[in-house]
Amino acid sequence: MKFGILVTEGPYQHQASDSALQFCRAALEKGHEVMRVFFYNDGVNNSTRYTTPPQDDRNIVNSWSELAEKHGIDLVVCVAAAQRRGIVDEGEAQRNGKDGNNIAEGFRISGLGQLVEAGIQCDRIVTFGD
Amino acid sequence: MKFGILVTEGPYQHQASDSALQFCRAALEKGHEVMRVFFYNDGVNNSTRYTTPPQDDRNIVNSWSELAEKHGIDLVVCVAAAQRRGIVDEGEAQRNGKDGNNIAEGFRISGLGQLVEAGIQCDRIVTFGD
Amino acid sequence: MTMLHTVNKSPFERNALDSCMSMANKGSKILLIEDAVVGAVDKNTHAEKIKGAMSDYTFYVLGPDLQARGIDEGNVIDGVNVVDYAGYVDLVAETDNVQSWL
Amino acid sequence: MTMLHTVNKSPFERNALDSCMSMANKGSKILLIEDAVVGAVDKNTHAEKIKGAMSDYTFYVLGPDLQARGIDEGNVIDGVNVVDYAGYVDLVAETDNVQSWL
Amino acid sequence: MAEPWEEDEGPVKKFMFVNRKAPYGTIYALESLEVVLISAAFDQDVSLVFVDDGVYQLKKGQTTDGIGMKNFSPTYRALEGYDIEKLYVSKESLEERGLSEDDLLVDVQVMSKSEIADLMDDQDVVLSF
Amino acid sequence: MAEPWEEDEGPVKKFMFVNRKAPYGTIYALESLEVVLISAAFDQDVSLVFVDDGVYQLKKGQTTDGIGMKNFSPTYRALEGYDIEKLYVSKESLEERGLSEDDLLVDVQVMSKSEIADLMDDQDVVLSF
Repeated sequence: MKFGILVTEGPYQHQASDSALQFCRAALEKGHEVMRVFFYNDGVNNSTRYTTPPQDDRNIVNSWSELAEKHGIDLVVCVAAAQRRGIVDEGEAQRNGKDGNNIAEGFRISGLGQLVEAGIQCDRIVTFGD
Repeated sequence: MKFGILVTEGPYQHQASDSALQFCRAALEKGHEVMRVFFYNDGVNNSTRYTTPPQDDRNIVNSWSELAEKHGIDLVVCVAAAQRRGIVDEGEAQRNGKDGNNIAEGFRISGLGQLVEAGIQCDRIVTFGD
Repeated sequence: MTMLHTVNKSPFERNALDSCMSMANKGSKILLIEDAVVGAVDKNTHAEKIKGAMSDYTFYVLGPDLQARGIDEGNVIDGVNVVDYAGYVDLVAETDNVQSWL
Repeated sequence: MTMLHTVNKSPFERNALDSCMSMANKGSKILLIEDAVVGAVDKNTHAEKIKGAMSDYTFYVLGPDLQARGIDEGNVIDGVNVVDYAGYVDLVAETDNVQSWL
Repeated sequence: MAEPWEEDEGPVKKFMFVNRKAPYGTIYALESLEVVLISAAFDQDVSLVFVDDGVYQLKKGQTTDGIGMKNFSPTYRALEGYDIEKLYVSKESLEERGLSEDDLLVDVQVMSKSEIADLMDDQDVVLSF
Repeated sequence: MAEPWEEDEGPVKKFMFVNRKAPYGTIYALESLEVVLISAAFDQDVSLVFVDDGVYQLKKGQTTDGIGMKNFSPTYRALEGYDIEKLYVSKESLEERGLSEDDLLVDVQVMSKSEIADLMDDQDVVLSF
């Protein structure tokens, strides 16, 4: 079965990202496909490579990057939500006059259409939030 | 009277930052002092200069920077919370091997002791959060 | 000592107002801000809770937050005082301490 | 069609479970995850709500979230099914749609 | 000929947006609306449900100057222009808040939660903000 | 001689931390604890209150392997070493959840909400997470 995942909260503050990661891992283990994880609202904060969690804690951003690479998952960060929260890639930095970017490996910034498209193409959309 | 302010949520997702800003402005207008605003939990996300809100919307990060400059308010971002969420200044970037930093004008990263110190030195601590 | 308690969550959504009222001493001031202002409307199913507690507490509600949610001051429970941000600051200054029920 | 409804908030703190149960059709499955698992404990003051709705819904609770909060499976309401993340995936796959009550 | 949304298969799916939060206290109402507008561009069969404090999103007379935020409520009036006309509001949620249909800034269908439940069961995608 | 916290003026203030949320679903419990530990280093008069779902922060037997998060509950046992010994738990909150003092992993004072209210009224700084 083809899953789409929607994450609407940032890492650490709420369990949403952790639950979403565990759900994805379990789905993949069962042979399902995770087509796309869409990061919306504060969920866009899952995609910054500037995080440095304590050494004895999980690294949520890296977990997403690794999962995506291993299983070919499309990690999409909503551009409008990202602009409000300060998540930028190279192109966004250039367009908005920022002197750097902070997006992590495996994430891409795109429009809300990618969420609707996931809704159309996937068998299920599962939301994790506050 | 000397106020200390604690903000525990990021900008935009919750009204906390907006309420805190309005409260600070009203307090300053009445002749009170705002000694320090301490950003904790997701509140640290108030301090990234990478945000680009829509042109017809308020710019919360800039509002903090301007208020701080005008009234000499100490804007302190908790280092441990910032590390979890990807807020870095030059020093933090160097220490944690990041290739850039995203902290906005007028904010500084420091320890939780700054919150306790504000509690000791201020007449009131007012918290804004979720 | 007199305390100011602020509540920022709708009583329809969360237990913050209930929790506040179960731990605020008589004579305390309770200010409703942000989404909590919907609790200050008369004729809603939570209004009795506030009306019944008016002998114990003085209630305030933040006007700008009422207006944002399209709530007319005329629909606020009688005896609940509407204040602006300046009034909010005064409440913090004139009480001895403030607790935010988040 | 059979729906899966997930609730992730404690019934002591928020109205999410109430709201879910007021809009979930009979025959729906309801899965408690994250902080909502505290609602699955027998002997708590919200337990009757779930017990009374067992003829309408099948209830599930996420084991890893119970364990994290130190809740022994033996204290879960009789008839509420404990599942792991794999079971969560199965519930999503075997129902026709899923709604998260956030 | 069947309307697209009456087909079992095909590119048109039934999307329902469930709005349960008051506006301004959190951004969910605004960012939910942004998804709704995009979904219209995809010609999907879109429904909006307003329950619990979500009914305040449609309240007339929102004035946000005092909180320094943008009043986005006029956008609900623009939905019709995007062919989004299925707006459902919970009767119980209105009543609990002392509100009636006259308090709302757009035309909606007021229905009971059990009617909303039937609609929800009939969707392909339910998104809740 | 008066104890430092009995003075009206001076560097020692009464700090109360009010913990109302279950652990792990949100980070508030953990990050509240981090402030508590720092406040100890400042030799303040620190009290911790656990009410509502906050009582679950002290529940015995927390096992977090299954959710991939760190179990931070042992830190509550370390508080004594930092001279933080004023841990108050709401009797009502325990009872509503079917819990008793035996379910908690540290020694606490169980008291009624009205007793906690009196303590709260007597603080200089109340921080709620």
